Amino acid sequence: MELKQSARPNLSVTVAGMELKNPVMPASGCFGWGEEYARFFDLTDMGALVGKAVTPRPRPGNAGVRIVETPSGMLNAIGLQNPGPEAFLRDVLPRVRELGIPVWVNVSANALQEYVDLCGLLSSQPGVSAIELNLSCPNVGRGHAEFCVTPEAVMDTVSACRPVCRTHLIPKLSPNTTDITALARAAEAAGADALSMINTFVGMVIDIDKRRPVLGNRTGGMSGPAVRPIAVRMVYEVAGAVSIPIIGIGGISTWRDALEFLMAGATAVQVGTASFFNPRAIPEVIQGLETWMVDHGVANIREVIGAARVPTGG
Amino acid sequence: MELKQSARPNLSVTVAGMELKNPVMPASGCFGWGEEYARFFDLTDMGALVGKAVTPRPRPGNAGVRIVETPSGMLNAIGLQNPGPEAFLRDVLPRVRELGIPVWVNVSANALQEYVDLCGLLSSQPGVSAIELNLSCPNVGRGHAEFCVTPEAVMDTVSACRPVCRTHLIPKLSPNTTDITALARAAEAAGADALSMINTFVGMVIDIDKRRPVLGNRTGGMSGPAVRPIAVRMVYEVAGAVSIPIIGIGGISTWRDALEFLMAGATAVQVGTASFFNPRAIPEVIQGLETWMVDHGVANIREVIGAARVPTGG
Amino acid sequence: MPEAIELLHAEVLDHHEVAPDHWVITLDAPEIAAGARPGQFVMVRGIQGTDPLLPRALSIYHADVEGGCIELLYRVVGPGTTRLQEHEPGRRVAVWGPLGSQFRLPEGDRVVLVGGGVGVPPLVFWAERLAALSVPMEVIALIGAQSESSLVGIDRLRRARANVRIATDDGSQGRKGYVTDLLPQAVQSARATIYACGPTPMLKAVARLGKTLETPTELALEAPMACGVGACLGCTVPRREGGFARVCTEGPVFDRDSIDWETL
Amino acid sequence: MPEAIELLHAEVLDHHEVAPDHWVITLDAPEIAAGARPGQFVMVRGIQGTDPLLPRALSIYHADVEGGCIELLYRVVGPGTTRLQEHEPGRRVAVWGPLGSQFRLPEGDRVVLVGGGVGVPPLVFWAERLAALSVPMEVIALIGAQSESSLVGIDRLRRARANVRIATDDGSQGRKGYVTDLLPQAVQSARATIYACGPTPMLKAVARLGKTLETPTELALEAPMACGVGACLGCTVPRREGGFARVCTEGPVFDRDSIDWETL
Ligand SMILES: Cc1cc2nc3c(=O)[nH]c(=O)nc-3n(C[C@H](O)[C@H](O)[C@H](O)COP(=O)(O)OP(=O)(O)OC[C@H]3O[C@@H](n4cnc5c(N)ncnc54)[C@H](O)[C@@H]3O)c2cc1C
Ligand SMILES: Cc1cc2nc3c(=O)[nH]c(=O)nc-3n(C[C@H](O)[C@H](O)[C@H](O)COP(=O)(O)OP(=O)(O)OC[C@H]3O[C@@H](n4cnc5c(N)ncnc54)[C@H](O)[C@@H]3O)c2cc1C
Ligand SMILES: Cc1cc2nc3c(=O)[nH]c(=O)nc-3n(C[C@H](O)[C@H](O)[C@H](O)COP(=O)(O)O)c2cc1C
Ligand SMILES: Cc1cc2nc3c(=O)[nH]c(=O)nc-3n(C[C@H](O)[C@H](O)[C@H](O)COP(=O)(O)O)c2cc1C
Ligand code: FES
Ligand code: FES
Repeated sequence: MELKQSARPNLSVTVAGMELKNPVMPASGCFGWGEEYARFFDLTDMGALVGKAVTPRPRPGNAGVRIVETPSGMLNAIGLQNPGPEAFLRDVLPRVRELGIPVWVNVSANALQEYVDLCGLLSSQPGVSAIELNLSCPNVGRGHAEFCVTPEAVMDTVSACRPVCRTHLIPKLSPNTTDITALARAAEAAGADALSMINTFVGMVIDIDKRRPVLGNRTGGMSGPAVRPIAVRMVYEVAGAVSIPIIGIGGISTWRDALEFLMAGATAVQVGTASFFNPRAIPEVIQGLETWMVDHGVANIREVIGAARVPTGG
Repeated sequence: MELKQSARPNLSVTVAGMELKNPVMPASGCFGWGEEYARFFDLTDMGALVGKAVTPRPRPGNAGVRIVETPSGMLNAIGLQNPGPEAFLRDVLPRVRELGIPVWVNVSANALQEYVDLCGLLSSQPGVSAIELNLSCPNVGRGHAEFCVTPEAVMDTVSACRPVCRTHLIPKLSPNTTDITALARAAEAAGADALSMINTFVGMVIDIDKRRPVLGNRTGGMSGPAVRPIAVRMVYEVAGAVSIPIIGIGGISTWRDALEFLMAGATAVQVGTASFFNPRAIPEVIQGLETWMVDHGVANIREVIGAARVPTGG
Repeated sequence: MPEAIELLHAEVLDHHEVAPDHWVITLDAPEIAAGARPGQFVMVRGIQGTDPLLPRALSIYHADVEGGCIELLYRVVGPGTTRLQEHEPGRRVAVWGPLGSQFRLPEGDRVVLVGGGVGVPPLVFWAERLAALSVPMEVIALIGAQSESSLVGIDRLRRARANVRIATDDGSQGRKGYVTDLLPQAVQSARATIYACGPTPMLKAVARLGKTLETPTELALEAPMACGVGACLGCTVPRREGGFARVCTEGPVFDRDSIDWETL
Repeated sequence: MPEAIELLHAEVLDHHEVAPDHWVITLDAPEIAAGARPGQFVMVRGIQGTDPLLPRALSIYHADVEGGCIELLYRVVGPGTTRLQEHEPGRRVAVWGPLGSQFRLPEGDRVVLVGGGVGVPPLVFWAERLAALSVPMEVIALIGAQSESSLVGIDRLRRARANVRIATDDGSQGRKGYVTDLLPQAVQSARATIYACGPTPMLKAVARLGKTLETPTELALEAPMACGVGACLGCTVPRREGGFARVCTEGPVFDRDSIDWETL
């Protein structure tokens, strides 16, 4: 294992024309708008900032227990607590723009028109580099139905948002589906610039003493290392089905995990739950990738994207 | 916490007319045909014996790496290694019949007619108490397609097997689907006596040094504690959608886990991966349930089935 | 720039059992010790493995600024605390803090501490810091436990010159019954301030009594936490004015009137 | 009735580092010690938590029948061995065994042991048992390691009167190169039997040489394992006659000719 040269390796990637200085960013809802983690590291070290979901109106979030730990994972039923678009534009955006790294805004809604309106409003704001369209939110009522777990629904929503979206449009897919490649192809056909995948799995923990579900909302979204192998498989499958870039998400907590997603075909990755149990997870992933590249003589991170993909039939 | 009485609690349950002395049995493929675990405990303590899959013809199984550990779980790509129906009937069935507990035979195939033929053959053998129809096997080729992840396919397969099946017919559902209640309803409508759920999630681990998937088969089935919250949620949902009994499966390793599934609405449970990391997992689950019942004055285990179910809208 | 939080892989300097299943762990954490205020907590986690996954919140029991170490007192109740207990001296744990709000100085000259179970640690730290103040203060500590064997921190409270009164569920020490039964008398005829920490039902009772007795009351709450730093929004409790407050950030110490106790 | 396997929560009696990252753990396990045969292994797992989930296979390094304990020698390479290493004396681990096949007695009067890396432990146990036989036997042990610092078990081999020859990758001790380079000379002009354990590439080379030298050869294989007892079918290797053999049950010790080395 000879070091090719000791020059700093190039970690930059391009996601749908957007240049990121490295492929690592936080996952929506797992990093606030960065203010808490600014106390642990320099936010400008990240490839981009992805904030928590903005919904058409302010949402107080769910009552009762909102999180519960599971084996190597957790369930959350936060209920998209957020102050709404006005407060976001007034209090948050001006501050995070100042960071000088791309800012992605995650948009969640309950109805098609709401997605369209919100997308139109937020995508035209200077400082918003991309709209991440949260097509999956199991925690906002309507029984267990999710907004977009069928290709038709994904197609409709992305098609409707595309014309009004003045910036990059990145649908975020739900894994609670039979064939994730069908959702991905629908999103691509509807004009998506990239895909974020995956969101959380719907899960439940029962309190055997109280004889009822632990979470106030009964079910919650499962995230964390436990789900990583399913997420890697989905990224691997989708990388073979579409040609737009993929942002890999699900259980990434170390640089090794990030490499798995990149080698499966992701162009960038998001770190979610890991920030909760290691507030420095994101900078450690970035640093770890860089060290690995130096140790393995990899000059450009783009070399490893899709490196583990075996030709079909192989 | 007063003990109601010190009489031994009643752990027996009825699954589709079949009386089980307790609701705990091994999951298919995780217990051989019991011979290995007979060295750790008395097999007749179990509610039933569920053996590994029988396929239309002998199968050698997959080449290359077959298992890999994941956070709180594992992937397997065994490839349904089994000696085929003739060897099963000759070498295995006569021995396991002697145990005197119900014997369930798990049946896997690649084509509808194969299911029908095998089901007809095996279900008419004395000593076979139930056919567990494995409608999900991600590890036997044909890319990543699974046999029965749509309600239509489940309906077709169960409908075709029902007339030829001379004993209880228990389809085992795949979790790799958008709406598990739709699969469950299809199976019920087609005449299933009960439902086993769930089988494994399709997952992948990438070896970052070799830059390729660890498993010879690339993908494998994820099982173990990691998947439990998703399995509990699915059982909870299906218990509200069908009226046939459910056998809960997925990450059960302690009596607490088993109680979660029972309270979610399962009538019985299967212990899979846990036997690998604790060979006495099954007897410990049974003993733990009994102790819990004594401690909580629960005379009959049937009292707790569905106990955590909250009326919809609540 | 917001204040930095220290994230350390801190060495375990000492770890011993102080009562059945109750342990005191001492961590080498100078920066945390220096900033620690009574009522605040840290998040602690073993470094290896992903089960248990999440860090656990533990109140600061003692901060030795000069020695550069902090003490935490915890009860082994589940996987997180079981895992922590396995860390023998010489090993390291991930720890970050100090986190959350602190007890505010009392207005009058009498302080009534009300602690139940493992709610005692932050009150001990508070009593020690109050004793170190130049202003003379009467400190009454009402301590509740299931039974004598799970009483912890009593010696330290006494050393901090607190007047300790005990209630146990089984009457094995002190008064048999709830610690809140001792409250009215302790508050009586004085400009007292109540500081409470313990199980939620106890806190509800204290908040109610504090209101009845018209006594300023601060309560340190618990909630399931993922991040401990304000990011996950998992630890919320309902606010009286509507919406939710994060126990890890706006709390754990809340003023009696800021919480909607009925909905909690 | 098949033979029973002991499943114990065994106390760690001793645990010490014998070389950088190489540890010897002694477990109180009388039933396992009594039944243990060279080549066999046990499955070991921490009792708490589900990550790491699966038990790890470790060869029996020494079985003290009278003392009722077994020793395992392992290298810390990943999560399972890291977790094991955390178990200080007095703690317990889940352990079951003895498992798998054993080395069979040699036919001639010379025994050549070939061990690489952490393949040495079962060979040490075998050398000790061979030394205890009434039949005099010439035992040559060819031991390979990356460098001097990761050589383990050498003293024990010498104590068992083995003639130890060493090869290291970096030449820091013994011959520089592969341990298999030493094999032809050791086998030369004698009715020898080869017993090998180590990394798969080494075993392949030994199997090939054994064939060339027309020498009976037994090889202890490794494979990723879930159950260790034959149930999961996860640990299979291709058989020469077709199909697969389970390393945990038909192995870990296999005859040279039973394995399809090309496909492996
Ligand atoms: C701000 C704060 C300060 C704390 N300070 C201390 C302290 O100084 N000493 C101490 O022993 N404990 C303290 N706790 C509680 C401690 O965090 C929990 O006991 C611990 O998380 C339990 O983890 P576990 O995995 O061992 O048990 P778990 O399996 O997580 O829980 C075991 C039992 O405790 C209950 N439980 C778990 N977490 C909490 C929680 N956060 N609040 C209330 N009940 C819970 C569970 O419902 C269950 O019944 C504090 C909690 C908070 C939020
Ligand atoms: C029958 C048998 C006997 C063994 N005896 C010993 C022994 O006496 N001493 C000892 O130190 N080790 C022994 N091993 C190997 C030991 O089981 C592995 O080192 C251990 O499982 C690694 O676990 P881990 O979680 O620490 O590392 P992992 O993260 O699981 O593995 C770390 C590295 O080791 C490789 N690896 C993991 N498991 C195996 C395996 N079973 N075979 C080959 N490579 C593997 C991985 O690919 C990875 O590169 C034996 C294995 C078998 C099957
Ligand atoms: C507490 C919490 C809140 C989340 N909120 C959002 C959200 O607002 N919008 C969204 O698209 N995803 C949300 N997610 C999902 C994450 O962005 C991510 O897709 C998922 O957690 C999987 O990644 P991880 O395993 O790294 O956490 C949330 C996840 C958690 C744990
Ligand atoms: C090694 C292995 C082999 C399996 N083989 C089968 C099988 O042959 N037929 C089947 O229906 N399910 C099979 N399964 C799935 C299990 O029966 C079970 O549904 C799944 O593992 C989830 O349960 P668990 O988490 O308790 O293991 C297998 C699982 C494992 C881990
Ligand atoms: S614990 Fe995450 S916001 Fe409070
Ligand atoms: S490890 Fe399970 S069969 Fe060998």
